[in-house]
Order: sequence, then C-alpha cells, then structure tokens
Amino acid sequence: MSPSSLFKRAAAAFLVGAALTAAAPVFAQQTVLRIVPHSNLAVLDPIWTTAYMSRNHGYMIYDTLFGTDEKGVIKPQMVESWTESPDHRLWTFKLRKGLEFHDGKPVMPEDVIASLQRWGKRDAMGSALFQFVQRMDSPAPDTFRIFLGEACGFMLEALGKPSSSVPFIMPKRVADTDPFKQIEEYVGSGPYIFKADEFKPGDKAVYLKNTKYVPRSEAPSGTTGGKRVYVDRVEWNLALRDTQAQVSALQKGEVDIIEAIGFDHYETIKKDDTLQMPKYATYGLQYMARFNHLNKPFDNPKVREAAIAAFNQDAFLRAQVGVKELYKPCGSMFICGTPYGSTAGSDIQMKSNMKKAQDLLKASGYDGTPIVLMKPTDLAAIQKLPDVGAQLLRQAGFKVDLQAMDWQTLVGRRAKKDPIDKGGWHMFMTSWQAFDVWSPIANPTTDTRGEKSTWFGWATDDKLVTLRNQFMRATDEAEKKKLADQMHARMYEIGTHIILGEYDQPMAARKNISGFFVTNGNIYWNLKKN
Amino acid sequence: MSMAFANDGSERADTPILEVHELTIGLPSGGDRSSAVQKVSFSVGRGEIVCLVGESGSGKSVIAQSVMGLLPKSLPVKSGRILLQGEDITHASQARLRELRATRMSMIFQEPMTALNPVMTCGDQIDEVLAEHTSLSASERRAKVRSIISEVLLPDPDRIIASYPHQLSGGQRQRIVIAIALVLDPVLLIADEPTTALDVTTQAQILRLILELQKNHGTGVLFITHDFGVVAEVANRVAVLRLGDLVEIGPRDDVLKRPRHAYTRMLMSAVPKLEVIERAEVPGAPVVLEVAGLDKTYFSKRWLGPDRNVVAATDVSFSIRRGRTLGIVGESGSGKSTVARCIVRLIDPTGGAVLLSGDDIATKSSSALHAVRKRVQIVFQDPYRSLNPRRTVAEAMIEGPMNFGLGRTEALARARNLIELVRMPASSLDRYPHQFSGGQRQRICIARALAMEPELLVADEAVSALDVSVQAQVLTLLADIRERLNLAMLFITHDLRVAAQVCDDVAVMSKGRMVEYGTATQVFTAPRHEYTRALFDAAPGRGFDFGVAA
Amino acid sequence: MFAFLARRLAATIPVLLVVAVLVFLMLRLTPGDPAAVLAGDAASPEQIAQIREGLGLDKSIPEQFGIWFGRMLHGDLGKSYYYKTEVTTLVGQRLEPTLSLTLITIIVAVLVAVPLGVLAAWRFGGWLDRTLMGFSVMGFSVPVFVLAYLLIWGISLKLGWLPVQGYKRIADGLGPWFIHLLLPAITLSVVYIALIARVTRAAVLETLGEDYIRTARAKGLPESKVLMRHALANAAVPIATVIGIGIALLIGGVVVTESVYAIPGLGRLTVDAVLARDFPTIQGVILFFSVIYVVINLLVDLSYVFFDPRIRY
Amino acid sequence: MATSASPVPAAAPGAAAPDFEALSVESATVVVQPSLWQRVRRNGSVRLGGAVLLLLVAIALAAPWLGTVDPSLFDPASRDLLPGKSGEITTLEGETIEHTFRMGSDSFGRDIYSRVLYGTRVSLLVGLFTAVVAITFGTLLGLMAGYLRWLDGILMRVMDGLMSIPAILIAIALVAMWRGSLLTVVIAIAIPEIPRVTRMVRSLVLTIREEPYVEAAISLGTPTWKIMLRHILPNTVAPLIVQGTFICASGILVEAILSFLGVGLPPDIPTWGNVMAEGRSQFNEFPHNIFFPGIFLAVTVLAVNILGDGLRDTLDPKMAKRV
Repeated sequence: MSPSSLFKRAAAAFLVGAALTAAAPVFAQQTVLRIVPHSNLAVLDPIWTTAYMSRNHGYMIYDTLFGTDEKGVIKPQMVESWTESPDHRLWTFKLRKGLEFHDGKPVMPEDVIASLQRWGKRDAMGSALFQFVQRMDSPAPDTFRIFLGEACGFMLEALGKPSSSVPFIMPKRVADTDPFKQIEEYVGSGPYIFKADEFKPGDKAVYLKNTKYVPRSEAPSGTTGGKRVYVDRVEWNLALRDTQAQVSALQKGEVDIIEAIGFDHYETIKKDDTLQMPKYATYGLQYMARFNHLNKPFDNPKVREAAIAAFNQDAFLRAQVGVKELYKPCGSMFICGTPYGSTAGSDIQMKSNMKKAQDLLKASGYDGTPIVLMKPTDLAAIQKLPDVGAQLLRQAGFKVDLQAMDWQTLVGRRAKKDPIDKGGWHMFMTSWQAFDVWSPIANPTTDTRGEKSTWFGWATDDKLVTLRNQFMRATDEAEKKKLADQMHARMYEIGTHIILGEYDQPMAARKNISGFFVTNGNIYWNLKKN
Repeated sequence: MSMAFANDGSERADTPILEVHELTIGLPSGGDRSSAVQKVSFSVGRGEIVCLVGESGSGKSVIAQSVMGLLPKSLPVKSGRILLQGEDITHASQARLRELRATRMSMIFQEPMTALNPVMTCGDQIDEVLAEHTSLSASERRAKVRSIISEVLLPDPDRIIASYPHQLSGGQRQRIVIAIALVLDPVLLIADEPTTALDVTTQAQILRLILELQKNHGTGVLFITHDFGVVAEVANRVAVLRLGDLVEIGPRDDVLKRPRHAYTRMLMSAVPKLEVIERAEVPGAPVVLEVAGLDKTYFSKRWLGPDRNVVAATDVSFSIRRGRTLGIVGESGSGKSTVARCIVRLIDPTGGAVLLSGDDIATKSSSALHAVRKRVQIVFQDPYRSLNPRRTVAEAMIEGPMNFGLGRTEALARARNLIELVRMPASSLDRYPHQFSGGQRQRICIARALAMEPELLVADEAVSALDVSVQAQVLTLLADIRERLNLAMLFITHDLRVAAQVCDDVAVMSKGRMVEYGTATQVFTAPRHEYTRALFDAAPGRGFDFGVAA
Repeated sequence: MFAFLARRLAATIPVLLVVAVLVFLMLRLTPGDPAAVLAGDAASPEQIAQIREGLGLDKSIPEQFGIWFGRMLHGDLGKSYYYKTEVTTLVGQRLEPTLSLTLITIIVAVLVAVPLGVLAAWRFGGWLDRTLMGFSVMGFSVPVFVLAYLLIWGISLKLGWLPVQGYKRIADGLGPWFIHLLLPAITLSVVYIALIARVTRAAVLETLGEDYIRTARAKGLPESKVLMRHALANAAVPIATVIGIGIALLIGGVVVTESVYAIPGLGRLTVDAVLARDFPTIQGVILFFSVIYVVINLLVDLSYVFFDPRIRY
Repeated sequence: MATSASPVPAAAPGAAAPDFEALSVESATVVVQPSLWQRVRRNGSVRLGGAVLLLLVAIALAAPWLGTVDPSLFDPASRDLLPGKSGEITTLEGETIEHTFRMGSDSFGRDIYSRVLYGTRVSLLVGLFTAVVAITFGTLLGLMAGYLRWLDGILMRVMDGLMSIPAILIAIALVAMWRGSLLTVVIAIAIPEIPRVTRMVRSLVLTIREEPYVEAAISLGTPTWKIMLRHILPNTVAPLIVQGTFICASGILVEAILSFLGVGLPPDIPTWGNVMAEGRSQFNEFPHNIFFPGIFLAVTVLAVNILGDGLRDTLDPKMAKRV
C-alpha cells in the first residue's frame, strides 16, 4: 500500500468520521477494563523473550499444565491427574475435560508436547529439564507421558514455573515455529481471546472474554485455581508512558488500573479516597547488582568481596523506593520467607560497614582500573540504583565510570563478553520478581558454568555446579533444603552477584474495581467492574 | 513639436485654494539640524501651478505631506498654519482629513512602479475611492471609473479595469494614479516628483496630461521637483527651497531668468545647458577603444516552459581616441549599460570584437583577463553602494594597485595624491564610507579608478544620482582630470544636458541598437534619426535659457 | 500550471532521495546493534549473529541501501524489527492522530497568530506591540513539556475541563476526538503562534513602508482598510512561507506533545523506534515526515497564486 | 502646430564657474555618525538581554561560591524536601553536613539549587557551541553555494532534505546512537540548524555579489577568494551574529527537550533539562523540581532572544523587517 494511498485513506477517514458523529460506539453497554501496563508490549511470543510484558500477555490468552499458588506450592491447572513411576523415570499426565483453543479445536497431547519442546529450547529451567528427558509420547487422546534418562527432582516446579518463559500451551502448528523466530499466530486456550486486528503496537492491545473457557473450581491463588472472567473486554493502554500523566488519568477516571505506579506517587494515591492500592503479592521484587566475572578487576573474588561489603542495602532502597512501608532489606538471594529462603553467608554484606569495605579493597590489591557501571535512563523502577552504587563504590575507594544509556542499549551491551576497551562492562543492576529467583534452579545466577552459563556475568565455580546438579536430582524435601543452604553460602563466598534488598511494586486501581487476589505477578482474571 | 505655453503667471484667481503661513516642521532629535522646514509661506491659486523646487534635504516632500496630513509622528508640525480653501487643516482630526483627501485635495507620487497595490486590479483601486467617499451604486461607480480612465487617455478601459498593475507600463500606471487622484475632481492636486522615475518621452506625455486636466478642471497644482527643465515646462510660479528655508518665490521667468538669491543663481548656473561645449580635437591621437559588431543576448533555458531569450544589445560599433569622450545616450532598457559592462568584461559579450589599444578582450578567458583589468576602469551610478561599508577609503584605494604588484607604501602614496586630485581632504583616507555624502563618495570612486592608471575610464550614469549642484562639481572634476591625464572616456547617461556638456562624440541607442553616431555638435544640431529627434523634443525646458549671471 | 507542478514534483524527488540517503547513513554509521537488542536478554552471540543475518544487517551498507531503496520504490518500507509489522501499516495506524493534531494546531495557530501579528505591526513600538512580542518571545522560551504539565495541572486536573491524555479516533465520534486533541493542540500551537506572529508583524511592517500604502492613505481610507486590504493582503506570501517552513518545527514539537499526552502518533513512534534501534521504522517515519513537509510546502507555493497575481506558473 | 527642431545657439565659452562648494547642500565636512558599536550599546533590548546574560554567566562562573554543594552529592534521607527546608547531605568522604535546600531537593535528595546553578554552565555552553558549530559550517556551505554556481544546485537539495527532517528527530537519533556526551549533543542540535544558516548566507551572498562594490573589486582584478574574504564575508557578519543568538536560544531549549525525552546529556551531568526530566514524574506533588530550572531556562532563552532582537534592529535594519 503506497504512501499516497495511505494519505488518501487517512483523508477519507477524516471525512467519514465527521459524518459518523452520532453513531455511538457499539460496545458501549459492555464493561471494559482499562489497564495501563508497566511498559510497551512489542513482542507477542512469551517463549522468544523473557520480558515480563510478553509473559503477562501470555497469561491472558494461554493456559498452563501446572501453576504456582501464592505460597509457592505447585498445583495442577490443565492437568486432571498425574502419576510418577516408582523409579521416578516415567511421568504420566491426564488432561482435564473441556480444554479448547480459541479456534474451537480441543487441546490434544501433541499440542502439549510441541509446546514443551519449543519452551525447552529457549528457557534456562526448561533446558535443564530436557537434559533428563529421553522422549515423550501420547498413549491416549487425553494423556501424555514423559520418559526420563534418570530421576529428576524438579519436574513439577519446571512445568508449573510461574515466571519469565512460562511453559504456555499453544496449538501444535504454532508451537512448531523455530524457537529463534517469533510466532505469527496468537491462539491459546486461556480465559481471554487476543483481538489481533485491534492490536496497535505502542497504542493499545485488546482482549475479549473467552465465553467457552471452563475454569477450575478452586479459588484463584497465584497462577493456580479458577480463571473466572467477569468483564467483556480488557484494553491495555500502551501509549500512556508518562508516570505523572498516568496518575492524573487514574484520578480523572480515564483509566481503571495502573499496573506499576512510580514510588513518588504512593503518598498522593494513598490520600485519594477514590483510589485503592490492592495487595497482590506476598513476595515483592528483588534488586540485584551483577558482576562481569570476565573483566579485570572483578575476576578477582577478593575485589568482589570488597564491593559486596560496600553495598549496604538500606542506601539503595531509600534512594530508589523511598517509601518506608514498601521496602525491606533481606539477606537471602532466594527471597526471605520462601521455602529455600536461606540467609547463609550473608553477614559479609548485612553486617559490614564502609571501613570494612575499604580495608578489604586495600587488601585485595585493586589496581584502580575504573569500574564501568551501566545505568539505564528510561526505566523509572531501577534507574537510581547505579548512582547509589557509584557513590558507595567511590566511598570504598573504587574508581567508577558511570555510563548512562537507554535500556535497549544496556540489554544489547551486557550480552557482550568483550574487554572494556571494546565496549565491555563491569557491573549492571536490575530487578527480578520473587518467582524468578526463589528456586535455586530457576535463579539465573546459580548457573556458574563460566562462558557456557545461560546468563550474563559468566561466573565460574565447579563446586556450585556440582551442588546445583545434586539439587536437581534430589527428590526429598529435607535434602533439597540442606543443599539450598550450601549453595547460598557458596554463592556469597564466591560473590556471584550482590542482592540490594526487596521491595513491593505498588499497583493502583479505582475503587469500583474488585476481585483482586494474591497473584505474585500481573494477572487480570477474577476482576469485577461495577 | 514645441510646447505651446499655456498661461503666464499674471492671471490670479480670487481666493487662493491653499495657503501656508510660517510653517515649521520639526525633525527627530539627533539629526544634523533641528527642523526640516522653517517658517515657509506660500499659496496656490485656482488653476495655478506652483513649483516647489530644491535639492535633496530641502524639505519639499515634507511640505507636501504636511498639507495632506500624512506626516509621520517623528516629523511634528511645530508652528504655522495650512489653510485649504480657508479651512485650517493644520491640526484637523484624522476623520476630517480623511474626508478631505481625494475629495478636495489629492496627491500623486514619484515611483509609478510601486505606487499601486500589486494584488488589486486597477479598476478596484479607483473604485475604492468612489466607494469610500460617495454613495454611488456599483454601476454608477463603474461608469465613472470608465470615464476617468478614458480621460487620462488610456486605451480600452474595460481591459485596464480588469488588469493588475504589473501588466501595465510605468507611464500607464502613473495615469492610473492620476485617475485615482482626480476622479472626485479635487480643488488641489499635489504632485510629488510625478515624472522623475519615467523615461524622457513618457515624462513629456504625463506632463502634458497634467497640464490638460488642470486646465479643464481648474485645479490648483502644487508641483514638487528637483528638475529645472520640468519647472520651466509647467510652472506659473516657482518657490526655491534650501535646507528647509524658502529662499526665493515668484513668477517662473523672474525666478529662472533673473534669480535674485545667490543660491538660486548658483543653481541656475549649475544646470547644464543643452548647447554643446566644443573642444578642439587633438590630431593623430591613437584609437584607445575600437568596438565592432558587439552583441549580447541573455539565454534563459526553461526546463519545460518556452525559452525566453532577451536581446540586450546587437551590432554596436564605435571607437574612442585618447583624450576624447564618447557619450552613449538612451532611455532605460536601451542597452547602454549592457555595452559598458561588456567592455569592462563584468559580463561576457555573445559576439563582436572589443579592441583595447588593438588587443581584443571580448573573448579572453578569465585568467588572461587579469592583465586587461588594469587598463579599463568603471565608475557606477549609486555612490552609496559602490564602496564596501566595512573597509576604509584607503583600503579601497590601494586594493587595485596592490593586485598588480605595487607595494603597500607606494600604493598609499599614490592614494594620497589622488585624493588631493579629486579635491577631498587627506584625512578622509582612514574613514569609512558611511561618513561621506553622495558626491564625496563618487569622487572617491573616481580616485579609486584612477589609481589603476587606466587607458579608458567608463562612467555608467556616474552623476545621475546626484543633486544638481553636486553634479556640477563632479562634472567639472571629470573635465579637469580628462585634460590633465589626457584620458579616453566612455560616458553613459540618459540626461541630454549632461551629455551635451561632457561629450565630444555621441551615440544614441534604442532597444539594443545604435540608431545614431557622430560628433556632439552634429548629433545635437542636426539629428538624422527620428528617434533622436523625438528624444530632443521631449527634453523638458528645451528652449529655455536659464538665468545667465547678471 | 501543469509545467510548474511537474517541475516542482520533480524537484521533490532529489530532496526525498537526499533524506533517504542521509537517514540511512546516519543510522548505519552510528554504534548500537539492533540485532543484540532484538535477540532479547537470554540470547547467545551465535543467536545474535543468526538474527543479524535474518535482518540482512551483515551485508555491506550500499548493498543494504540498494535493497531498501528498491523495495521502497513500490511502497514497501520493510518490516519493523521491533513490532514485526509492515512499516507502512505501522505508519498508517499512527497517521491519523499526528495528522489531526498537526492540522488542528496549524488552524488554531494561524487564527490566533495572524491577527496578533497585524495588531502588533499596527501599533508598532507601542505598548501593545511590546507586550504581544514579549508573549511571542515567551512562546519561544518555554519548553513544550513544561507548558504541557502546567496546562494539564491547571485545566485538566484543577478545572476538570479537558481530558488528561489519550486519543479518540474520528470514527469513534467527532466530539470526543476534538476534546481529546484540544489541550495538546493548544500546548503545541504556542511555539508555532510565536513564530507566525513574529513573521506576520515583520511582513506587515515591511509592506506598511511601501508606496502603495501611502497612496491608500492619500485616498482617505480608514486605517483598518489600509491594514487589511492593502498591508495584510501583500504580506500574505511571506506569512504562507513561514507556515510551510514552520512545519518542521511543529513536527518536532509533536514528538514531545505526544509523549506527555499519550497520543499514539508518529512522533511517539519515532522516539520508541530510535530507542529500540528499529532502523526500518525510523527511516520510514522520517521519510514520511519529509513527505509531509514537502507536500505542505508545495501547497504553500500553490497558495501564492491565490495571494499574489504576479505569481503565475 | 509643432515646428521643426529649432536650432540650439552655441554657448559662449565657459563663463566663470561659480563657487559650488560654498553653496552646495552637501557641505564638504565629514558627517559624524555614531559608530556601529555605539549604536548597538545604546539599544534597549541589547542592554536588557545583555545584562541578564552577563548575570547568568557570572552565576555560572561563581557557582561554587554561591552557597552550593557538589551537585551530584545526594542523601536519600533528605529526598523531596520542599524549598527552604534544611536536611543533611553525606559528602564523598562520608561525613554528613547540614544544608538548607533553597530550592528543595529532588527524589535522590540532591540539592536543586546547586544543580540549577551548575546547570547554567552546561546550558550556556551547549547554546554557545551549538551556535558556533552551526554558524561556521553554515557560513562555509552558504559561501560555496552562493559563489560556486555549479555546486549550488546539489548543495541546496541536500539542505532542503536536511531541513525537511524535524530537528528533534535528528537530534534524538544521533544522541541515542552516540551515547550522550556534550560534544554529541551539541553536534546533534547544530546539524538541523545548519541548513537555515546556509540558506541565509547563500541569499546574502547572492545579493552582495550584485553590489557595485563587488563588481568594482572584480574590475580591480581582485581574485575570487580575496573577494569572498574581504568583501562578501565581512558584510554577512551582522546577520550571522543575529542568527547566532537565535540558534543559541533554540539550542538551550532543544537540549532541555532531549533530556526530557531521556536522550540528552547523561543524567549525572547537571543541566536544566536533566533536572526537569528527573522531576517530571512528581510534577503534581513536587512542582519545584520543574519550576526553578524552568524559570532559569525561560529567562535565559528570553534574554538571548531579546538580545537577538536588539542586535538585529541595530546591526541590520533591513533584516529587522524580515524576522
């Protein structure tokens, strides 16, 4: 369609529109839920990228075999029942009745198998699981079986993995798409149907209620339980990026929910009685700073230790979050209060002070090379951490080169292993939702296989690799707990990364929205608008 | 066809239409004098033409505008009274003045090319006056417009009414301005240099038109000009102004033939006569410039539209001997400046030969041209744009010689004695152009040209922009230099009087062709081509001999 | 007239060609690797290389330009890396908001600025002239986003008149469409009013100095007629010119206004595209902005015929 | 009625030429006019704009001694303080000092008063360098386009192309790619200004070329490059100075907008744009973040524009009529 016809089309729209003033929009009497997500939705393939926006989009239109409830316990979702052979090497799963894709076709085991295989090629936990899997087959139209080479202790945790790269179930024809190319068709079996024709990137995404969806009977908790839908249509407003404009729009009732409000607006919204800030997570999010173990001086553990000692969590939390009741320091890399939430080895950070850090640095033989600390300029939730980090490192005696760039450049640059002078880096900061880091297998920082590990920073430590492999194979809960403690102490010892404290990301909504429950993520079923 | 002389000054109407008593108009502070006009008194009777004449800065235009109430705020009327048919309009309200304008008193201006609104048709611009001041219906107004257009002798009124100003010639536009002024038959017409910007032939027609209309309608005319030929042509009475003072007033013949005031006498003697001043020809002087079959055509290649080629000059041939001056005379657009620029190689001729002391420079490439530049120099018309405002006079003078290898010190020495030659104080060397008057700047340009010791000096309308007295000074200077340096000169002008005073030989050009070429006396006394004869007949005040010193 | 149109359209082709080459080179010569950005955070270097091949970024720059230019000739501006949709559809979706905002702003600005300019010229040097020109300089001095926040805070929140953000399509009704665009148009037009007012004042001042104004006054016409029928009529051409040239300044302003008022227009799209290193979209949109600029200036040139009889094509 | 041409009597040889000098209206004495510099100094707008600018330059230079602290120092304890409140700031050495925040503090706890004063430095520099870069390249290209006719066509098409791209978009693209540093931001802002300068210089050159004093220089045998240097360039200086001030004003403004869009100078370099961009998310609760830098920005740009107007009215009356 050449530009000139484009122009004509717009001009025509102009004139036609002028005539149509009387025709009120047809869906006026429908209830519409207007949500402002935390960022722009660009990639619609939840397997292809770990971005939270794509994951949240996935939860709207896809369904999962298992889910994780608010306490972190794995519960069945699409699965009716399942059995594990005594030698732990054969799992059989039976799907529940009434599972149907949006295009009307029933969900078949082939669809599940194809979806799991595609997920296995891209997700860290998925690839770990598929090291055990020999083959999968479908003996009956509603059952599928997984044959393992050896016993695996985290089969259900993997299938019910709540966060980025969630094993969503897609039709076989879609799941067969090459994992390194984005899928083109968006058909799932979840509670909402994606209106692809109304989707305008950077403007809005539209989801309609899936009237044929059969929810489970249990109450909703985390990503488990019944996915009931009480609104006819959900609109994600992707254009409203300015945080101040978001709050103003909410106050004026132009939007219903703001997924993530800036911490600076917490007080204003608390004082406004037409608004509410529902509690939707037991565990919040965790800030972390990641070393690049390849580049000098952070290849030396002593220097890393000095940095850990310098980073007291309170300074970061006060600067970035600032609202007392929204943040709490926590020494556990696996999130305080979770099943594996140990704090072994964290005294080096929690009970240290600047003097100790300065001594450690002098003792470490640090030769003064400036630390390249990357700072994102366009992500309000984390952009203040690098400034605090730079100041603390400087107080400890480090030289720091704070480089500011937009998030896309940072994402591009942290993938590079080059030395500093060719665009390399030393440290960056980011934040994870609890469910991404609470499991010793899912947590990306536990993979210490050097340059082969799946996450940037490339820490190398054989002792931790063996501990992780043992944990993968452990099936007894007590033994898993012990192994988690040892891994945690080891990670602190070698300084894989530094945790900077936990915080809750407040969500705001108008008072007339109800049905909120603890999701530990961004999930929009079970909501009513009266 | 000489002009029958309408009426002499003696016949005076009863009450004067316009009376001006002791008028004084102030100047904005910081000017070189406190007021533009001091204590001026005169009157204009019915059917009488009074000429206000004076050089630039004399205040004649300011007086005209004060009568019409068009003076800007910066030029306040300090004292004195202006009476229009007895009514004191000096400090009349804007509303009253608006009622009087175009109904009782009208004004026409100097620049016909810009006096009309370019985006309105001529018909509308005339109709606007009628609509504003009368309650005539549209059809009545249209009839009146048609009648006034034919009265100002414009052909095919309907086409004129529908046409825009840019579609008419200068003369036609001035007729429209006159139509606008006289359509409501005002008692007073103020004409501020109405023919100065026109060609001689058109000027003659417009003057005749004004006289005719004034006779038929009995309007009183206040005629402002600096051209004494025009004064001689039309005036009943003449008032002479100098720097805001009325130095002399009286009937035309008294003032022009028997001037009493020294300034008027000086002016009369400064006006060049139409008689040729013959100079003995030096036998055997070498030919400095030989031009044969010179052509110049401007080609404009339009990508899609029709090509529009303009033939500026064709088949021009003449020669100038050392010490002699050839004048090229012609109206604007006749191609005289084009010829001059071709000779100085500011533009490239498309054909013909230009031999400078036998050396053909017409087709020389730009690099070879460099040597030639030294031997021919030019002086331009506008003194205010001929000198680079950002450089001192000295820098302007030494630039030329230093281009040809002269050292800075010798160049400065040459500049010093040349500045004396043109009778300018030595101190002017290190001053900037904006600190000099028009006449002084033109002398500096002449000095700059002479610094190159050229064989040929080209003067392209060199004195046209100067006041009469200043013009006289520069012409005497040129004559003096010509004698001293035995210089060959090419003098371009549209003013026959100046040509008569300066030139030994004269060529007349019209529409790019040379229609006449011969010695000055021969061309002035027995013109062969009828275009030359028409040119002479149209020269204003042709038969009039201005005041010979008593 | 046809000869002129053909010549002018022919003249725009080299301009657009220059724009295409300039933008293409500007993007390719600067650091920042779209493939890495696209590969997402868990991709390995081999995967990034694979994606780069997919996008054709590994070929030489002239080769890439050849391909892009070849496709562009028949309307295919390529696919957006980031949004995985055709650039033409992307531009098509966002065309209406930007065009609406631009047109309303131009209308508001011209209706306000021209009278202001004429008034200032009429009262040249007086207090009215100084205050009007003072406001116009203020218009230049206050950044667009500060003005936007002030207006939102003042008009939308405190008085509750106009909506804070968002854009309603024309198809959803002209009323809401206009209400949603009014505040952004006011914000955006301030700078444009400042520019046009200054030029109008200067143009009218210049015409007031012309001889035909003196002739008009000598006809006894009231000052209002002199101003309107003679001065302003002749100042129309320079005013139209600045409206044309000002478009580039306006589109610049659109980018900021769309960010604050959350209008999903071409301006916002460009900023996102630049941040995401989405080369095809950046090229497509900037080329499109140039087309708008060139077309509007062509319309301005054609309008000259209407304003000035001397101009005939 | 018309008789044939009547003969013109030959004039008697030149009568004694009267003394013209004495009576001529143009007295020989040299006219004393105020020099350009005096006229500029006396102009009201130049004085007003100039005074404000000098004050700002003074503030920029004397920033460290005006009761300011290191602009990048922050202490989360004293964040979002309203103007006039006092709190404590930890210095790099670690000890905390009492400090009254005259203009309040931002969400980091940094002193806005210090950041605004230090911001004056960067913003003025950005304005100045943008003007210098744009004027130099613009003049160079303008001279070439004006004087070398064969180059004119191509160069003007490139300039039209550049001019049709909105300035902000070019700036965003360049800065986002090259990573914000003072140099890249200046170049990014200057590039879109170059076509305007080029067009102006070209039109000036085309008019000056036709001036008689240039034709006189040609006939005096002056080589082309000398003509450009001595005759054409000096006469474009006045309009260039005027254009320079307007570019400086718009440069400062565009820098603020770039920072607002998150593609300006790195956030830790205190510029008005950065301070405002940082404070934008709390405009309703803490408007002082935007209020104070906004005032400084508006006043500076206003002063530069007024200075520009004044210069234009005195240096180049012809141009005063245009804009």
